[in-house]
Amino acid sequence: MIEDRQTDILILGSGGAGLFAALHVHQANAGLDITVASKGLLGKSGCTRMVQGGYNVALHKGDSVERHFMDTIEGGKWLPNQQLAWTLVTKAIERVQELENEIGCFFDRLPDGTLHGKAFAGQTFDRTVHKGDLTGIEIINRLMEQVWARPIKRLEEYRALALIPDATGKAVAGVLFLDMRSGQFCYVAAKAVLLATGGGPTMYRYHTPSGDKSVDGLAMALRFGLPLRDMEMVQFHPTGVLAGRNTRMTGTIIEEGLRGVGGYLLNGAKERFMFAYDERGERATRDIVSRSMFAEMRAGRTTPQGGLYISMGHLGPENVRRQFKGMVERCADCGFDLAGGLVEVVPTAHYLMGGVVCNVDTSTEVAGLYVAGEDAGGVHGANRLGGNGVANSTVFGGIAGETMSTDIAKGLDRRSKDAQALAAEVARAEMPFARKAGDLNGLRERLLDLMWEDVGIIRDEPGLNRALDALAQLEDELLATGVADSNRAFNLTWSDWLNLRSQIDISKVFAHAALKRENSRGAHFRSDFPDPGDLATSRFTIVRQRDRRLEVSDAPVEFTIVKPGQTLLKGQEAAE
Amino acid sequence: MSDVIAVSIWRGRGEGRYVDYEVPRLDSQTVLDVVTYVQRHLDPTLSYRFACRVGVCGSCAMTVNGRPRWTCRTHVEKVVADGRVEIGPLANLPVVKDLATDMTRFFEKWQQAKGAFTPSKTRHDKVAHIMPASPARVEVDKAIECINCGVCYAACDSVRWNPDYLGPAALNRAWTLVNDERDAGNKARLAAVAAAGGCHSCHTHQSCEQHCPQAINPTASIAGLKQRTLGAYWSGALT
Amino acid sequence: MTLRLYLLQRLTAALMVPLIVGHLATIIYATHHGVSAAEILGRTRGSLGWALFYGLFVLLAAMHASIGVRSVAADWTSLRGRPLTILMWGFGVLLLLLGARAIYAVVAS
Amino acid sequence: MSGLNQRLHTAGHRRDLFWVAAIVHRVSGILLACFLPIHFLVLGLAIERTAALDGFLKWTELPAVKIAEAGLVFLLAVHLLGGIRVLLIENLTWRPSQKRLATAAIGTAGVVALLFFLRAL
Ligand SMILES: Cc1cc2nc3c(=O)[nH]c(=O)nc-3n(C[C@H](O)[C@H](O)[C@H](O)COP(=O)(O)OP(=O)(O)OC[C@H]3O[C@@H](n4cnc5c(N)ncnc54)[C@H](O)[C@@H]3O)c2cc1C
Ligand code: HEM
Ligand code: SF4
Ligand code: F3S
Ligand code: FES
Repeated sequence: MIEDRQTDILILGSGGAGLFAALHVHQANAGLDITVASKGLLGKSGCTRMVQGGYNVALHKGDSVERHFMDTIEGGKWLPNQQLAWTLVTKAIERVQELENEIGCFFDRLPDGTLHGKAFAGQTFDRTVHKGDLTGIEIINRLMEQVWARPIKRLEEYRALALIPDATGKAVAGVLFLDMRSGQFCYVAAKAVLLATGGGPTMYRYHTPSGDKSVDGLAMALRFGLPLRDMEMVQFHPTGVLAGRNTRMTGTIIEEGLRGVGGYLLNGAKERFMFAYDERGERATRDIVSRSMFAEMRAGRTTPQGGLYISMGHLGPENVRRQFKGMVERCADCGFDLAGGLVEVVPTAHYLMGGVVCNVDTSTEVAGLYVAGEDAGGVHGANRLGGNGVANSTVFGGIAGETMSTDIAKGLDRRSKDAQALAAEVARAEMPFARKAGDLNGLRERLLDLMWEDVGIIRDEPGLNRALDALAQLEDELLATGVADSNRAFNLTWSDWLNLRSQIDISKVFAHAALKRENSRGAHFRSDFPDPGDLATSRFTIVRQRDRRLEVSDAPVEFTIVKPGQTLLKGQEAAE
Repeated sequence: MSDVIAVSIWRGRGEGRYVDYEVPRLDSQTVLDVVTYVQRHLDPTLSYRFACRVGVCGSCAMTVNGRPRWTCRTHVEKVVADGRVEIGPLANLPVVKDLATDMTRFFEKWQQAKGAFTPSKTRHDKVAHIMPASPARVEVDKAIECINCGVCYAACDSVRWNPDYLGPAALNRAWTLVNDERDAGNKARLAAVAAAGGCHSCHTHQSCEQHCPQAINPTASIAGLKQRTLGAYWSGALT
Repeated sequence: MTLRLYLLQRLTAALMVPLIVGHLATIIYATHHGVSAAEILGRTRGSLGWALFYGLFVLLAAMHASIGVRSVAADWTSLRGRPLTILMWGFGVLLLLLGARAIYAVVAS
Repeated sequence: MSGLNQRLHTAGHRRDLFWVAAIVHRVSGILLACFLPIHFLVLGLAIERTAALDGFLKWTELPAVKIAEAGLVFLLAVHLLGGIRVLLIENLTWRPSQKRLATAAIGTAGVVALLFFLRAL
């Protein structure tokens, strides 16, 4: 039995992108029926909440959108879609003002009462607006209150399973859900659907995103036939906590500021090693530090748990305790003394630059389907600047809201679903109940390790091929492994199975895209092709699924605003 | 020190019982890890909720040995007593299943306390100048980092005894807005928190501030509201 | 509890502080110095001052305690709405009457 | 409260000093509310009935009455101090020294009451 419902606008995900979209639809047309579905509780799941550093915006005196734009393009190694990036940096200004003036976020100020902008690596201006080092809590709590305050329907702990096409197969008719609390299926028909499930590279041994994210949105899009771009671009953060395999805390971030103020990275022999890789030492950019750490680990100079150390004691434990109170407490919860002792760290998978190919107005090649936030590709290119992530989800979430209501005003209407496709998707989700229960945890552990080793920070052709074989093997095993059908209500083990399925699907896409890119740019490093290649002829990868097969291709980056070697900054500005 | 922990976990909905499990003691193990271990290795149907696993989403709160806590940031060694831990759902909220509660009422009350910002400007205006050292802003900063975990709500006997009471978290949020000079809704907000079930239903048990994992002090925020509403009443702004 | 009841209860509480401290002090002083009950009654009899002192105390206590009883009953019993109000008023009036009678006995008889 | 979990999962907070202080305050208030009317009643009745003062005074010497009266004073002292504590928390700017304040209040109450008990008996 599948419960049938309908709505005008269906939003998948309640992060910055999803909630902003809901608010903007409501503002554009309060008469529309809006539904936000989320795998966790509204606003309490996903990564927008986890933002620590802050939000990039060119609002400060002396800064300019051109400068923000150039930082974004250069950070992205000339791969970003320039129209998307330009929209990001220009709209961010209005968005921050909206967050402050209408939503109620209360960002930190300078003593003169104006917004404080802090320094973030890889940027030529201190433009990151923040609330302490828990900026995400401030942003998402305020958004969530505004959504609760409006007649917006919430489907909490509703897991989207599949986008269901209409009879033509060219438009989306609705979404199949699992009501996790009851274990029942539910189909929601909608005029417009927004995909905002937040990507998230959770298939790596060490990863930062929240546990509810398992690239479901990307997997659904792939299955629907949508093109995914830049999927080889997985950002790693240098300092994830390494507290062993037995704790979910492993992989979560400890702050970059620690290296910024002069923290040391040490290898297993307690020696500093960063200067052997880069003259900036610990203060090099995220990708370089991560890569150097990984190389050091591969060389076997690790701590007992297989990682490295961060050491702050030389800065004075009292100082560290005062300046990084939250981090010191967090480490203490894993049993580490950050202020005076050594904390084991590893690079950790953080963010997906890649995602669904979309237009500046968030529309996709499928009628009725829109995409925003980390699920969307093209904004960041080969690397995301710290502080551009939440800007991306809020800017484009809002735009999606406006686009969807405009399109509905122009006549976008509900389409009737392809019932066969729906039935097939239900069968796909129920599959594990027909199999004998098995060792899901073993499968997950293998996936985490294989992605970490062969599709991680340093890649090469043999490794990627090895990974593809292993992924195919894992998929076969997963499909043969069941879940006991004793109680479907709030069944997290069933959820684990479904998560693994999405993760394996998208892991394959990573590996294919990484094989395709035979050069090294930003987050993607091929030891067999270490050079960045010619910038002027840059191409981006595209992976899509047709007839159950992955098609891998690439396309030239269009330099619509600025070409490699040029800048938008005026003479003096550029010289600074 | 024994190498297993005797774990008792609540199974069921409103009606239910504690079921015993044995979980190996492991390094760096949090209470959430213990619960995860049971689901992964001992009983795949165990239900619980978590998301961020680092103390920012407020999804994972449970009752651990009689006290509400965030479980992802609670090291088991800190709570294990005589080799045992008892893990139940949060109190004062209906149980969805096992360790997961339905937080709807909690958020409805947040709205009832007018816990959403009321704008006085638009996105086309400049961001307000606010002095970071101004007393009102200092008050806001003290109370703003709430993760809406519901721990205080579960610890408060006034909530338990008076289901209409809005509770510490909602009132704490209202207090931050009362001190927000950009907000235009404070007349209605003060009326809302002064109504039956509002701040005057707090009997200063202080369990909220004792248990808040973010070291927020809702007792102080509620006291602030009590003063502010009285002031408004004297001056005739509240009737 | 509503704002007005809260205000009244806290106000009466604050006003009672000096009265009760005075009352307690008298009792402690009396027992400490072996003052007999007869002497005390002798002093209070016919004294308008004492009549006012205890009168005020009884009035404040009646208001304060009746509101208190109401909030405890709201928390710890299943009473809601009107019955609570009746309980509050009933208790207040009872305390007032009995108090008045006691003062009359102590001061006037 | 249908729908709420019937079992009280959370009880640890009832061992906290602050919570105990609040409950002692509440219980002393209720006990006062129970005894004060009786106290008034007895006072009024006693003086009226015995007409002559002597009878009343003899009556107040009874140990049971003495203990009851002492108990009333004890409750009054405890509730007074607890009440002042609440008024301070509610009306002063919050200071972390409250914990000590609470302890001090309850402690003093105990000492005063004890003192009185000893004298009275
Ligand atoms: C620890 C950490 C720190 C970060 N710090 C910064 C920073 O300082 N600055 C910055 O700019 N960026 C930062 N980022 C990145 C930033 O958080 C993300 O880019 C951004 O929040 C993504 O927003 P989103 O709305 O796309 O997705 P999310 O906020 O992740 O939300 C995704 C939503 O989709 C839901 N969902 C997932 N799958 C399904 C499904 N199958 N069905 C229904 N719902 C589903 C989730 O439950 C969730 O509600 C950080 C990320 C992490 C993890
Ligand atoms: C100086 C004297 C007194 C002071 C300062 C005082 C103070 C207070 C305060 C502040 C409260 C509110 C507690 C709360 O809601 O958190 C209270 C409650 C109460 N008081 Fe008093 N009080 C005093 C005397 C009395 C007397 C004489 C009585 C009884 C006759 C009394 C009976 C009560 C009752 C029944 C409550 C309700 C308890 C509760 O709500 O928890 N009080 N008192
Ligand atoms: S005030 Fe503290 S305990 Fe209460 S919901 Fe907020 S963070 Fe949780
Ligand atoms: S525990 Fe409850 S009674 Fe008041 S001080 Fe906190 S809200
Ligand atoms: S899982 Fe997010 S607070 Fe514990």
